[in-house]
Amino acid sequence: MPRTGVFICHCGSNIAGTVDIDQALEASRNFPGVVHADEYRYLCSEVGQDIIKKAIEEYNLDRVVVGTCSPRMHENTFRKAAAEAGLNPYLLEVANIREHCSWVHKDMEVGTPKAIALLRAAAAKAALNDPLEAPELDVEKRALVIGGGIAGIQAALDIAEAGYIVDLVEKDPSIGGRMAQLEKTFPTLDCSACILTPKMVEAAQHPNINLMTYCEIDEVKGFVGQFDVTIKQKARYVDPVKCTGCGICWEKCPSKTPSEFEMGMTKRKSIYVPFPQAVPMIPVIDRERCLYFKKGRCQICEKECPPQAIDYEQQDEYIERRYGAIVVATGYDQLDPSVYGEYGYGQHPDILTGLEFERLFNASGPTGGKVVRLSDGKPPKKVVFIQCVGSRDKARGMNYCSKICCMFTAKQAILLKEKVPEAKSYVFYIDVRTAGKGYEEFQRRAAEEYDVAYMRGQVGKIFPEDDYLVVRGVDSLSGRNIEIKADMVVLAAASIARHDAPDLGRLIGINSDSYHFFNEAHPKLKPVETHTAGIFIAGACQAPKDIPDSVAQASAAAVKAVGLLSKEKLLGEACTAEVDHSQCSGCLNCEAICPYTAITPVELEERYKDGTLQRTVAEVNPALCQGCGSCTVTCRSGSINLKGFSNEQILAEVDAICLQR
Amino acid sequence: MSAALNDNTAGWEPLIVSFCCNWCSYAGGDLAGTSRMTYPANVKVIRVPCSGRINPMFVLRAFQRGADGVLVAGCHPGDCHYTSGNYQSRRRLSAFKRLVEFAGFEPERFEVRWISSSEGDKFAEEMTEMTEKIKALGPNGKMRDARWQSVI
Amino acid sequence: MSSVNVLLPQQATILDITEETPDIKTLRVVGKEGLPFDFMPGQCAMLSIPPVGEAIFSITSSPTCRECLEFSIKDVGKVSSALHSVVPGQQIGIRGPYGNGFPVDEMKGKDLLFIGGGIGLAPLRSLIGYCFAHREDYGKIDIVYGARSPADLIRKSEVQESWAEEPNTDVHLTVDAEFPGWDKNVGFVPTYVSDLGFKPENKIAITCGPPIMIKFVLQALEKLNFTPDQVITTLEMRMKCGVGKCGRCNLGPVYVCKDGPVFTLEELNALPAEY
Amino acid sequence: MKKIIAREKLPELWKSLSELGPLFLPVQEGPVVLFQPWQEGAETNLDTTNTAVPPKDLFLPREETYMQYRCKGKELEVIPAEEVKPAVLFGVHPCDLYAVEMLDKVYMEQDPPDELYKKRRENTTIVALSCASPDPFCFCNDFDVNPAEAPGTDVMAQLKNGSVLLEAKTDKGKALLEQAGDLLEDGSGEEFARREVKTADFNLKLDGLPEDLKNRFEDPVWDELFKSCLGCGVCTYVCPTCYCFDVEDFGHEAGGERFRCWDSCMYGHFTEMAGGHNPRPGRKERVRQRFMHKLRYYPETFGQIACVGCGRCLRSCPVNLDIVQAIQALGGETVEQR
Amino acid sequence: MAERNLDSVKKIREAVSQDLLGGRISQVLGWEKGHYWWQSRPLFARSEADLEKLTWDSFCVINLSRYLLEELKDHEKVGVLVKGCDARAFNRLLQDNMVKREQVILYGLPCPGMLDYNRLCEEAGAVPDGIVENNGTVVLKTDGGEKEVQREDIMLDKCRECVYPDPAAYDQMLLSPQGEREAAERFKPVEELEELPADERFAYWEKELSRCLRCYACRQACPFCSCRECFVEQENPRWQGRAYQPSENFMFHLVRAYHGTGRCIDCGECERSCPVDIPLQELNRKLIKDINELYGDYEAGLDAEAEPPLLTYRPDDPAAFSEK
Repeated sequence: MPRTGVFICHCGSNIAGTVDIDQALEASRNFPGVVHADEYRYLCSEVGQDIIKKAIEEYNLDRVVVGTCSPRMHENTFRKAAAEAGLNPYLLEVANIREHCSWVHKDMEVGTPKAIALLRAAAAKAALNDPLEAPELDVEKRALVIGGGIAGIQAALDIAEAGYIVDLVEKDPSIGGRMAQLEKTFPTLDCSACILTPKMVEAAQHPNINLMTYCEIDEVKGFVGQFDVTIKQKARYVDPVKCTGCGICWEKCPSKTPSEFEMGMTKRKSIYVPFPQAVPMIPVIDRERCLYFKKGRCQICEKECPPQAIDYEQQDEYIERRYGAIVVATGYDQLDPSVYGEYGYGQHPDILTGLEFERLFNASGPTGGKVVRLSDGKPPKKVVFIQCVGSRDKARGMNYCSKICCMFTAKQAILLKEKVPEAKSYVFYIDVRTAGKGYEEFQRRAAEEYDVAYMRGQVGKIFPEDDYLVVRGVDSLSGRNIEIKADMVVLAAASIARHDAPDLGRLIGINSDSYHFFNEAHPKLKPVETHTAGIFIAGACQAPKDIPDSVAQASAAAVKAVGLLSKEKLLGEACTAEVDHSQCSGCLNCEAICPYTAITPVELEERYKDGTLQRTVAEVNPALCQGCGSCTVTCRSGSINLKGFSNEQILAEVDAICLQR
Repeated sequence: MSAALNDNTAGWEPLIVSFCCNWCSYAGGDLAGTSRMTYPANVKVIRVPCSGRINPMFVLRAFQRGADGVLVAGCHPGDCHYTSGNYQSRRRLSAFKRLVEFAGFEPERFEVRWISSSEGDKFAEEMTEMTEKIKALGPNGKMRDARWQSVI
Repeated sequence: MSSVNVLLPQQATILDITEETPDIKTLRVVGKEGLPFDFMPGQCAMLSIPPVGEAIFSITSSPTCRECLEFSIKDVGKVSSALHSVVPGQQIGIRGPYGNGFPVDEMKGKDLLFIGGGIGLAPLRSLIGYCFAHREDYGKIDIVYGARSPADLIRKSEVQESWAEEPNTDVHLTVDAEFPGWDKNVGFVPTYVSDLGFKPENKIAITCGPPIMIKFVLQALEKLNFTPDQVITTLEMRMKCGVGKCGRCNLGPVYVCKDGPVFTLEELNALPAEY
Repeated sequence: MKKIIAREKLPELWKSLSELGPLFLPVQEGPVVLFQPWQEGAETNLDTTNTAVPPKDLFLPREETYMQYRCKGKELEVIPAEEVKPAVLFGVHPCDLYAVEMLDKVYMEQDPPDELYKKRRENTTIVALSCASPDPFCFCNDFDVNPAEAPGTDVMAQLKNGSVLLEAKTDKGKALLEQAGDLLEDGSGEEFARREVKTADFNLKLDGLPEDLKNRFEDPVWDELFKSCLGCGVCTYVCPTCYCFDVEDFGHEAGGERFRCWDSCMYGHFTEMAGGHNPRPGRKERVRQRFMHKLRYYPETFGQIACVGCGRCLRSCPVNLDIVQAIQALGGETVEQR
Repeated sequence: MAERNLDSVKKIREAVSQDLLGGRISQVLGWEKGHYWWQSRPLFARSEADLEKLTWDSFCVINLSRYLLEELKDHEKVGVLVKGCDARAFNRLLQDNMVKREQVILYGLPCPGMLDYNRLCEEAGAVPDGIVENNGTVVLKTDGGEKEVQREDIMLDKCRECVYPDPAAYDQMLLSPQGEREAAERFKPVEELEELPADERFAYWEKELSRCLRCYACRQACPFCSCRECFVEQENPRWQGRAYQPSENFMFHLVRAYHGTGRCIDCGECERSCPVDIPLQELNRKLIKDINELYGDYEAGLDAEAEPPLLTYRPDDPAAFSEK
């Protein structure tokens, strides 16, 4: 029988107001194994912790139950206290009589018996607690940043600056991400390339950063401190060592295909760099398009390449590396607005998305920086901007606000006015949201100084008529129907999660919200951590974000990663699964369902009759096991059990709870 | 005590055992508390790391010991802290739920819900709804082992 | 016979508890009024601790001790583990006595050689106490007792002090391996028995201990020319009723709970070796 | 005292008898016939040969709570179970009663007697029913069981054309018939038909088998016989002469109860000790134990083989490994020639 | 006597004796006759003399694959005669790593369906002296004469409802395949029970399970029950009490059935083995039916490579509860 001490916290009146502490104490004294029970006003205070520590010594306690707030709040506090008194911290159990009891029930008649039931269950469980040791894990002093946009670049630079090696993995041929596609940035109207390019170059040249472009994550195994990652280096067919980035190859290449970077509005070659400032300035051959790969002839690039860097024989390579921490900064996609039939996107060349319109301003863009209609090359006189295309649309799109559209629309309206002074902008909006330093001022300038007409309302239909686009909508303030004959329409399409985010999330073991944006561990207090220790998130892969927010979050993630890498050892999960080899039949169903590949078969030699017999059983690697316990349910004989949440313990809790009605 | 079983009206209060995963539903319960939402005290929560940890035998044990209803709560599909625990429990518990219904349990007696850590309101609602439903059904005698409370 | 259900335990109270070794405790138990029942050395009793259940244990105190019953219990199973957690004053259930006990009358006038290992001393101790109380009935007494380590020897002070001081008595202690501070014999019990070279004349050997020890002790005694009728041992089996009905503890037609647990080697040799 | 009653009036008789206590008789339960307490409208079946499970659980119940206890602090209060109530067992065939006599030897004659069993035995009035025709699994002829006569019964009964003839053999039996009062007509003029019931003829030579088995514990027969055994306990549970039981507690910190229930020597856990050692670790040892118990150990103690030829193990063993096969394998057909 | 199909038996003996006597295998698991013509027993044949006893008729119902759990410990390589269900049982054991494929030679026996002794007696009105099997019909011989009945009508329920009479795994097919049988209405009893109100369904099971003796024949005969220690016997934790309370009956039977989710090969050995005829298949089939409905058709044991449904998932799986 254990020697259990029960300690009940008043939490001021938070608990004591709804739970009769004396009654709960009295009841606790009668639980099996309880040899001491005490209470205190604030158990989590130093004095409160001392009460526990002293009692452990005085009463020779080997189990402690605290009736306090949620274990998610102070379990660690009390475990530490217990440890300081020489008790294994896992011999302490928390009964959550605040969040799950006193705060959700109004009076003592209800709260007290429930608190007693929860204490009884905790005492029953504690009686079966075993001392546990969290395994000590090594930390690989190397970080992986996935995504080479501004967030990824920033995170990589910060980690590198702190003195750790970073692999920055980008799936495109160049880093830069969405920001590289932008002309100017709000609210200061700096040239995007001007501020991004130096960062890209810095990243490329930083001795601690290993740039891995045209690479994809193939597999992630392991756990915090020791993630074993397989990275697929897609074949470039260009030797990066020999290549000088002279550009002759893509000049000479005869085959063309729509440019992804230019949103398909212009063409690129089959051997290409995505944009002129690309880092690294090393082209790739698009195998799907390349005439040589398709038809076996051409090879012009090979013939023309002065340093003979073309290598058609190159293969995809798989690089296996171990990392201590991972930062995920994979960015976002823009919604394809063609799902909204009323906007006619895709039906007419002058109906563009925000990102497409952005490219028209860029000197290297499809129009060489001239803002003209793609249909006839004439500058637009009337441009209608439509906000919230897909965002804040409960019925058909995303519930959320894409956050950046109000601002980039204002920016584009201003830029338009500067390029085409006679142009007039109309903005259909639901609400204009301009939270951010200088944002409100910027938007007002657009409305007031740049003559942008903001109209609260929605557009019901857009259709071409003669050589303009008829935009029909409703002004929801006046209720008037509006019809504008526009030269161009710009749709502020929602920012959405990357199409491959769910796959990536599963691959690296982090979870997502219902829109497939990666989840932070806590919306307020752990905004860059994920539920998987050692993996952090930054930028728009978590939620739509503007550049300053992305950069800030990237630095935050970097600090978290650096904090982790700076540790000599990490403490792993103590509540891991373990196999009773004598009972395990070796069916290995547990292996099949383990999400961490923590279970492997091992061979066992067993006495059988006069000799021995080889037998296969399952074995858990406690460093890999994260303690979910799913294996325990798949094991019909209960041969695999979860420490800290064992079958015995959970059944004891059920029994205890049901003993008292 | 066992008289309560036969007495549907006078003072009978259902006992509902809820198994909640640590990362989502239990945290949702914490949020319900922090937000001072109220729900009936009939529900008593047992914390487990993941809904994938819920062995159907735990549920049956609760019924044996006198629970009138059992509610398993876990992270929403796709949100599992352990990636796949709730996907696995969805399969297991779906099969199991149908089995206990086939054995004659009313469907309301055993439920599974997905409650995220930010859904304190949903936590309180589900607990209230479950309690109301069980109250309407009355005490559960199926599989209850009268011996558990015969000697107290 | 009384018309009371034989399976019904009577109430008993724990007087005190001695921690013998890390996994053995000795409980002193009294019935409602004094001893719950009379018994002979070698007999057993069913102890129950609710709601865990009951299990059978040999009585380690001598019947000449009228104060209480003593049980030396090794923590190996559910019931023994629960019994390890009782506190003084706690009530448990007891029923018995069960089994045949040692043939104390037939042993009269003989020299006695006790050979015990670990917890196996428990039943021997009852007999040893009895023999000392009837010292004139028995000849020379040799006690060979061993365990894995000094820390695993039970009733250490009693064995080393009171027993060793009894007239015409020699105590021979041994442990399996060298330990700091241990100045007695080092070696396994069977080897020690051979080394001590006991003569079988007018001697009865009584042995109890782990099965593997017994096996080799029997071989050693055979080599020392002890005949099977000169060797007595006690058996342990899983038992539920204690009265020869539940069907578990039989060796052929013989029930260990009722007809045993004490057998001469001669008797055992005639039975199927299912123990 | 002989009485007779028309079969169609039997439900009335049963209603009357059930006033004495629970009345157990063969009831059709879906596809099987079992001894069950009679209730109004029960589908009784007196024409069956043997029930799927013998009526031994009237005396040695499948589960019998014999004490409760309360715990408060350090105190323990033991509360013995209530007194056993009288019961009536109607329609038991002779072989099953022969088997009850064998249980009696263990539970009542052998010291100490088992009071629980004894009380149930004393409080039960037995109406035995002679067999009309055997089913193919019956082989009681091999055991000198007379299917028309039942030892120790309180009332002997026989099915006649459309009626049942009953004769009280003991005072208890008389009292039972008196309870029925006018429902029963005088049957003093009726005679029990003398029946020669011929069961399956395995021609088992059992004389000397127990003696022969004394030195055959290590016989190679055991190395083969057990192989098909699945290790289930069907044979022991349907056997009227098997009587092993387990004792288990059910309860919690505040109290609980202790009961005994059927157990089977065919289970690995049956003899496993707390430390894990098991004297009968495998199916071979367990199969040997069961058949040795029937054919050697029981006879050695009580003078007769513990089998009555009821045929239940022949019918119920999922793999058709039964006592006849065991006896044959051990040479029970040809003991003399061995 | 049941007239044996002498040609088939001869063929089988020839095939296995070649391997046995040639030393490829050291034992063959087959069937021999029991005491009665309507019974057979497992045969562990290791010699020519043993093979003489080998039989193949309409009463070779016992599933032999389960014996491999023990026999493979003693033999390097064993031959097994497998009907449709035995082969599925083998695959099931293979999936659980209970047997090694290379240790076994499977001799496939397409199964015509085994006959039911009780039905024979019912149809004949007495215990027949013997039968003669014709194509699709069986002649029952009794003292009173002969009666010809449809074979289908006197088959065991489990065989009548069998969909896969041909072995799904074999090294050597010894007889010509039966071909897939028409999908019998094996889920009909389940559906009928599903229609009942919950309380009636409970009453039904309470009554059926009340007969349970806890003899565990269902478990011991089952090819998916291969745990070294069943939850039923475990002392710590004590999942299952030994009392014959309704509560404990449900615990055992619901968990037994649940443990077969996606693993039960629907061989019906549990129900056949039950000495008190509890309709255990209805529980098993409920799970088979539901798994098929929820997660796609899956027949355990047909394909040892197929992923068992409870060992996998799809993110868009449906649930049997409302996922609001």
